[in-house]
Amino acid sequence: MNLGALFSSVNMASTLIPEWILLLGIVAIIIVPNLGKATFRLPVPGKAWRIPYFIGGKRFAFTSDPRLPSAIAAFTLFASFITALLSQMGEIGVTESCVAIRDGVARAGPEWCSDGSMILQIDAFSRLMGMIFTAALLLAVIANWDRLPATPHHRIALKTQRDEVVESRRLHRLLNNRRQVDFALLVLMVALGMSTVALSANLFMLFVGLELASMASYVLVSFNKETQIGPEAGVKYFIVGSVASAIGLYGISMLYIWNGDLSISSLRSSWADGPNGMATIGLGMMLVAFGFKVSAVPFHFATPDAYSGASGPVAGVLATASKAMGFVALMRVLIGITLADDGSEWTILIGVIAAITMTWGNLAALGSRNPKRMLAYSSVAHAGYILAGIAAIGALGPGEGSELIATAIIFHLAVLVTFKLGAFLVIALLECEGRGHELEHYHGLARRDPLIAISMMIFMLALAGVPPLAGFLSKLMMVSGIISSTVGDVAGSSLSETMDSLSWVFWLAILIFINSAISLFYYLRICVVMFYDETDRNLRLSRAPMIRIAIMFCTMGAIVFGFGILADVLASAAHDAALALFG
Amino acid sequence: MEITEYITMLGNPLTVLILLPITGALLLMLVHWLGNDERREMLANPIRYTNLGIALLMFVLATFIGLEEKFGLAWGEYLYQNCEIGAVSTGSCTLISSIGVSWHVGIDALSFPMVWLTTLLIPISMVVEWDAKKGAYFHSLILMMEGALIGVFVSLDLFVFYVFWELTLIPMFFLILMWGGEDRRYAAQKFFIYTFAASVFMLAGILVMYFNNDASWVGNITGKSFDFVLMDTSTNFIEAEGLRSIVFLLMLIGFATKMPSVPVHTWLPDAHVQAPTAGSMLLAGVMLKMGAYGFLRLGVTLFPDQVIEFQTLLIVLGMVSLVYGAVVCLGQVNLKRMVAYSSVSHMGLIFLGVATLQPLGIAGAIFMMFAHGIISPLLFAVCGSFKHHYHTLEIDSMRGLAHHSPWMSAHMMVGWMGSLGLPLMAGFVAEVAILIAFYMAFGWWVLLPAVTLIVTATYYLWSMQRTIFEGGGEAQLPPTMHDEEPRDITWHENTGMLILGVLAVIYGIYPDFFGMFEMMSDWATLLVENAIYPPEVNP
Amino acid sequence: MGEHSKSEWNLLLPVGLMIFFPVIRHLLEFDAMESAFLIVAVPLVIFPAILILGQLSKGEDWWKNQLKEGGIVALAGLAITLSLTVWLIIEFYMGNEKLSQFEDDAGVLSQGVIFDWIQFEIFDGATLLGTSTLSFGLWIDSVSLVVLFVAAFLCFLICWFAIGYMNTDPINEDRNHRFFAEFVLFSMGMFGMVLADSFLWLFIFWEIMGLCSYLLIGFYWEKPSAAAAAKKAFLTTRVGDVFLMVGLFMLYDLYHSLEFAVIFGDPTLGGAVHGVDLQWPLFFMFIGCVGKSAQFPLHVWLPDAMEGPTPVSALIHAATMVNAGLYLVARMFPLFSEPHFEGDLSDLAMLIAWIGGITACMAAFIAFVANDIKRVLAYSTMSQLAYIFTGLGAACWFANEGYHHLATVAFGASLFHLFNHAMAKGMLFMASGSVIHEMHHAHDHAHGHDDGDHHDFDPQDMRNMGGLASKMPVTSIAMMLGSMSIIGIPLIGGFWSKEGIVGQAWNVYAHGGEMILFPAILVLATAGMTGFYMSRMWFMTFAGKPKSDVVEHVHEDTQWIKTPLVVLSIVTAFSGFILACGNFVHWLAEPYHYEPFGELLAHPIDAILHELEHAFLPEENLLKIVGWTAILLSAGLGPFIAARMHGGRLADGEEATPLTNWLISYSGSVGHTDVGDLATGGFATALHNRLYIDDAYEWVISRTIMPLATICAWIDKNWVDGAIKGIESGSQSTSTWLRQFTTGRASDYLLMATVGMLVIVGILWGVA
Amino acid sequence: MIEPSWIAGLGAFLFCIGLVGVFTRKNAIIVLMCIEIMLNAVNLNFVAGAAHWENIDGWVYTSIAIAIAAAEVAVGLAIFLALYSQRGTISLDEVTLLKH
Repeated sequence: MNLGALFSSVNMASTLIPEWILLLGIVAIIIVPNLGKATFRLPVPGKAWRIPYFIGGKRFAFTSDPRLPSAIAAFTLFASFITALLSQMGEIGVTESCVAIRDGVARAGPEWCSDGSMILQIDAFSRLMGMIFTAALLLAVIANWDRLPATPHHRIALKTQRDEVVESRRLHRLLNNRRQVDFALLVLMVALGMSTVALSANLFMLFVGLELASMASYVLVSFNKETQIGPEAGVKYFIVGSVASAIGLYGISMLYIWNGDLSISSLRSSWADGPNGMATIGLGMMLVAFGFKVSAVPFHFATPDAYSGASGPVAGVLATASKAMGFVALMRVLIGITLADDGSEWTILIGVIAAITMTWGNLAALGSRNPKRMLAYSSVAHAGYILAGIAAIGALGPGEGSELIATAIIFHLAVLVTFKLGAFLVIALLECEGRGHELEHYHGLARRDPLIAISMMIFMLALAGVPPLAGFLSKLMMVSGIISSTVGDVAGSSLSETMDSLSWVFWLAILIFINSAISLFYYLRICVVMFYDETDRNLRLSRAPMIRIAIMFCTMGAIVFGFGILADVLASAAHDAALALFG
Repeated sequence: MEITEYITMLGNPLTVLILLPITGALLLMLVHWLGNDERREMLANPIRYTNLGIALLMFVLATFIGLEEKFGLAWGEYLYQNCEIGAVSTGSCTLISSIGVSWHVGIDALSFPMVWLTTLLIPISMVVEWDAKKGAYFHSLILMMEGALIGVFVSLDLFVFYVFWELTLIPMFFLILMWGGEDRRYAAQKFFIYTFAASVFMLAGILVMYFNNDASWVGNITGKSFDFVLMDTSTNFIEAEGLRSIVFLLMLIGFATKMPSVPVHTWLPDAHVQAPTAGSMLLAGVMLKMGAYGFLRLGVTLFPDQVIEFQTLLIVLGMVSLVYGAVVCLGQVNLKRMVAYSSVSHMGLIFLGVATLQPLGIAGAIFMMFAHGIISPLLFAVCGSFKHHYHTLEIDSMRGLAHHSPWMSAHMMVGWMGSLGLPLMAGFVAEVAILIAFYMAFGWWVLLPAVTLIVTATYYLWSMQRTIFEGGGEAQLPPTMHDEEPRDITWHENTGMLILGVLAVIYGIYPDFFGMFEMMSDWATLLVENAIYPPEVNP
Repeated sequence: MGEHSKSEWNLLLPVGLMIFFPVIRHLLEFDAMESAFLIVAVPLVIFPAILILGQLSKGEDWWKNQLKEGGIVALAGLAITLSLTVWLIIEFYMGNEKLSQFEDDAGVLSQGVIFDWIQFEIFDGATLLGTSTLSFGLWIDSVSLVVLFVAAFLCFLICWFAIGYMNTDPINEDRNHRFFAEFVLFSMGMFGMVLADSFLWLFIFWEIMGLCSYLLIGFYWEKPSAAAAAKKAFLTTRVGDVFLMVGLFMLYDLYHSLEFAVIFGDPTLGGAVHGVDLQWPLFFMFIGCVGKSAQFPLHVWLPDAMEGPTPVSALIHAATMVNAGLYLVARMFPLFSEPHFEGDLSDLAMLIAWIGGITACMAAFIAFVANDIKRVLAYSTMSQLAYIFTGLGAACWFANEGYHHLATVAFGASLFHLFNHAMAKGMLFMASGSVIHEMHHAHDHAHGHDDGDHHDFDPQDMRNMGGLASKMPVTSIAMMLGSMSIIGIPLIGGFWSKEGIVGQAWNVYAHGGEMILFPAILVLATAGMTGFYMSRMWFMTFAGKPKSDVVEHVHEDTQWIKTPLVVLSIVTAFSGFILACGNFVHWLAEPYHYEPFGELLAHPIDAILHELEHAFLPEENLLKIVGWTAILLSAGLGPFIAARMHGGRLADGEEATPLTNWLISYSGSVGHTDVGDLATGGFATALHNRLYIDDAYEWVISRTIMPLATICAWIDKNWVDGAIKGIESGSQSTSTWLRQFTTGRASDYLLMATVGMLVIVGILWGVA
Repeated sequence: MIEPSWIAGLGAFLFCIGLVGVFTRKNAIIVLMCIEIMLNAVNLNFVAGAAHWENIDGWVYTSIAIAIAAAEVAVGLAIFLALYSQRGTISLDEVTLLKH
């Protein structure tokens, strides 16, 4: 395979520029922190001629700086984000292009988009999703800037002097930038994997990206290996995740047996001719894999465990970027391949899963005393809302209504980064003092730090879908899409007739509303304890300026994307992406 | 989208009425928060006065609007609109144009009384609870609420309407949560969740309306618009009769809960009992009116056929609220709870008034909103002063408080009498108008609301007898006083209550004061002529 | 008080000056009708003025001693209204040229719109019927003038009295301004009600009076009994008022207006309205009248209302407000007399008469055993008002059956009785107030404490009195004259009107209204009973030996109290006769047919003889028999039995004035009957308990609405709100249950996922 | 030549073995091995598909899938090691600190 072709012209090179930047970042992060005063002594006897070759040796001050890896990662992600944005706006590179492999040579250019050998597809959808992923990861990296978050909350009892020494060494190791490098590296890999998922036009390619991102995230979840729960969370997430992946891959292999070609366009045309049983089973198995990623019931069980074991920012990434990735995959399969004009086979199935998922998530969150688990369950519930949208798309078939719903889904995934990740970042801030996993730790937060408390409240209200915040607009678009799919052709002159003629999807919309109301209960509880309850802990919160900056970004986002001109911009972008998704 | 367009948007007086208090409140809170403890101490009073100043400025502005315009508008005409009907989602109206949301404001004879009432009650409630702890935040939150409330009343875009509708919850939630009574935590959550849950049904209705409101020329994603005026003027808005019914019912859930109507009223007593005085005043004075306003603006204006179709439902809702609310009042032992249920009872009359489909009944319903908006804050201010000075609201724990608190008792008397529908006070005008129309429409059924007036009088007089009267030569102080010296209300409270009492009387004697009843009556006539019996049907 | 009471005359100077108010108005080229609205407006302005000034300058000398805590202000205001009223009467009577612009051919002065209250459009379905305005205007005819004069005159006098009565009692100190303010507000309500030109505004002012009644009964709010009585009064009248309101709605529905001009102008509305349509509206309105005028079965509030200060009882609960019900029935009269409705409303008329008869008799019975001097008067008020209702019922019946002339007579007699009764009863109450006031002071004086604390002694109980005639000559004379007027002693006050009422009631029977027989018998019997209980009251109070030592210390000297008594005594004694001779009765019903006093001034002797003949020797035999029976019962039998039971000579050395001495001597000379057995009998006990009507009401209320309220409150808390709470707790337990599935074991998660996979594949397989 | 369907059938059989294994076995390593079995079933499917369609894609997919499986084992074992160092066990029944 000759990658050189990709660089044959400026345009060609710029096609994948955000991804190249990620790749470069990965390389840089492997190399740069290892730079030191390594020298090679020339074997000249008597002479101490040393030729520095920099890799290794006593590291320079800046290369051993704990902040360096995060800086590199952040810069990489930011550059990737900006280039994606610029190319999307048409400022650099191309807005639409494809990469195909033909005759063992990778080729790029818009003209390949209709070619069967296309494997990557650059369009508004993949660009926007890429931006969402990089934005979420960027915020996570910023929050991890100069520390690994979360002094473990299951502290080891310090019984003896020796224990203390051991502990301090551990802490020292934590602050050593080796761990930071690992973290930053994994984050960039996640980014690359996710971008691949968004770009891929081939199911296997998609799966490879998914696995890349997943495996990096398994490690990220168990990153707090000094704690009791970190590895536990990692193990559970890993095992369930890999089984789900294996099932999904098996499904893909069945599709391959059925079709002989895994490119999405080919699969779509075959599916339109009518799938056989094997293809259907393959689809079902893929739904399992992606269902796990988006934490749909009944594949969600590991989700709360993983979130509560992982550090705040990582959990935030899982709840936003990783989930978005799952939905990208899901939409590629369900919308890109199997969407039928008049009601797809999976509509009822997804509708039922959606209903169960949102209700289960909300009800489970209701009684949860651990905010992280609560947010995890709420994340399950949000998955249910989006699945309901997908179900409505399935009922509608391609068309304006579906485009609107897809717009809403993309918009939702985008703004989720602001408030869901923001909420996890607030948790991360509390984790700096070893707390955050109990509701009691939030008591009196408003007194300790009003700004953070208000931010948290905004995140909570946005999650609940209270106007004028971003969460409201996304939910509104979702529901309005669903409603539009049902009321368009409603007839009947009396109430009962109309009720009969209403599509069942309409009740999904009502169920979303009811669930929003239920969810308000536990979101509001966080607000209440922050503002109402007293705490005996009157210390100020940790300073952690970078986390605060990230939180402020999220807060701003939750507000400006809810009401006003930026919401308009984002909605238009999401609409473009949705149009691209539908081709 | 040019910046200049935003500036013109700011130039609209209604936009100013919305944005001024919200930004003002946020800035003041920020200023207070930024300072250190010493500065905060120093700033407390200036911030308080600034809040009041802004509120008074708002009142002046609203009053000017009232003086300037006579509201003799044609049907579907609004004053101070910032964009033309065809131009929604463009120009100065742009907000989230890609989904057809526009910043479209306008005021007419239905919304002006509510706006004026809001601007009137806000400074009064501030003054009544002038000494609130952490006043910088307290008064700022009230001011913020003012913006949201006015936003509800003047926005002609349903998305924006809904946004403001929910936005009012947040300051009120904090007012209850931070400044409320012992059980405020439960009450605040219940208030928020209950009303939010109900209003999402309204939102569902709004969305169905949205998808039937074609604005394809705007060229946004959906080709639809949230613009109310467009809906109102389109000839065939939602053709399917059954769908109209569904929308109407969905919205009714939201509005009935807000009003509130039995059986979805139970958030109100809890919220009221726990809310701080100013909070209850605004809750009863304006927030309940949002439900009635929304019902008239969206429910009746857009779905007049459904009002006829569900006339029975409306009457049942109204009647049950009225009668049952009054009877429940009689069984209350907590003064504020009783007053809260009396609001339920009075709000029931609004449904009855609207169900008559007579201009008189509808005008009566609107005037009821207005009159209740003046009288019920007075009631809650009185309850608040009980709580403030005697630390209890248990009716049976005290007697003869008039001995120590003559002013409070006088205000109680005025408020109670006004609320039980004494002639020459504002409530009577509304009651008479509604009941006359009700008799004209439904005949003998009027006996039920009429007899309820006796029950109303009973619980009011009985509660007065047991609190401020009796007790022999010495007042029997509640045990919550411990050994505290009983005293009369402060001059702040007195001022606020006095204004409300005087207004209640003025509007009772002369309902046309400031053109109020006239404009309501005109609006109601236009509604009947143009919406309920549109000209094609009307020979 | 005593010594400087003389010097207080100078305080009346501003009051006297107010008499010139009409003169000034006249000089300013206004006429009486144009000034009439001031009768309402002046008190409306004075009310808040007194209230605010009083609250602000409580306890200051100029306020307390110069303005009598607002009493002088109130009196001055009432002087204006009285003088305006008199001016109005004079102009109305003289037929002033300038008034003609307000006059219509029915002899009514009306000033249609003073201000628009509310204005709206009426639709019938989609059809616009037109604009309707509920406006306030003035309407003056003979009926309103009489009631207006009664009200203005008594308001003025009783306010005068109140300055003496209220301001000398330390218990009232620093709150008299409240009394006077509410008093003035009441007068506003009364004047407004009388002058209003529509049923709506009549009702509005009617309710204002109700409010003032409530406020003034509860003037001593710290007394539980007063607070309860105030509430009872308001609520009981409210019951009537609500029905009145419904009646008005019905009326409005018929006429699309509530203005007298519209309704009386053409009661058939061009044939659109039939008599049967009016039955229910008028019936409901009559329920309001029953409540306001304390008739059975809504009479229970009036005796309790005596908890208020005596001037209040005098003015509101005897002389003026309770007449509102009568006034409203009188206002309905044109509807009864509309020829097109002939026969349709006679049942209602009969009902009015029945209610009157029943109440008259029942109240009289209860008055037999009352010992509280004010309660006796209260029951007497009920009874006398009931007379008027009977008379109005008869008048309405006549009118509706087409006996126009008889209707006129009955109507006039009823209103005449209203006038007489108001004058007499106002005075009686003031006299009783005088007694109570002096008893109270004497008690304080005798027992050496003046803190107003007298729970061990009831100054209103007649069983503590006796032999007061010598101590209080003016009061005793006034009370005697008043009682005579109420009883109907020939030639004095009420005789003229009562005779007419009883006679016309029987006349109805003679003209085919058999149903009237029962009330007719009752009112006839009540005439005798009135004679008994009024005499009993007088004898128990003034005759016989003193029944407590307090009487020794009683003396009568406050000028503020004595003057109104004297004035009213004269009025009571002579006005009846003069007005009767002046053909007042006919003028009241048809002012444009009769010129009052014309005959009397032209041929005084003939007029008087004619009237005497008419009263004592009517041509019809039935009237003759009834008339003489009534005279014998009321003037003979009743007082005789009372004198035997309660009369007696004064203690030795005490000498009453000649005017009363004959009566005391008479009572001492008729012997004595001991009625101890009777007084402890079952019927007496029932009477003491007011025939258990109050108890029955209370029982019913405590068994129905109160439990219902408790149950509803319980349901609201536990079911309606409980459902919400149930949802919440249900969600919480569901949450706990659901979260148990997250066992923490990866194997379980995988099992679930596998099951999920199988289900998904199964469903997809099934669908595809 | 073996029929592709036989290969696919073997793959399905293996997959089922692996699937049952993951939720019946408690030792994390054995679970990991079961996952490997499932992935091998996938490989067999790809091979079968490649044989059936006679194109090269399946072979490519197979080799990449093998790489993925290897990476998975590496990651998995690393996580298991971390777990073992903290808790001294890799039995899935005993790692249940996080639940509900």
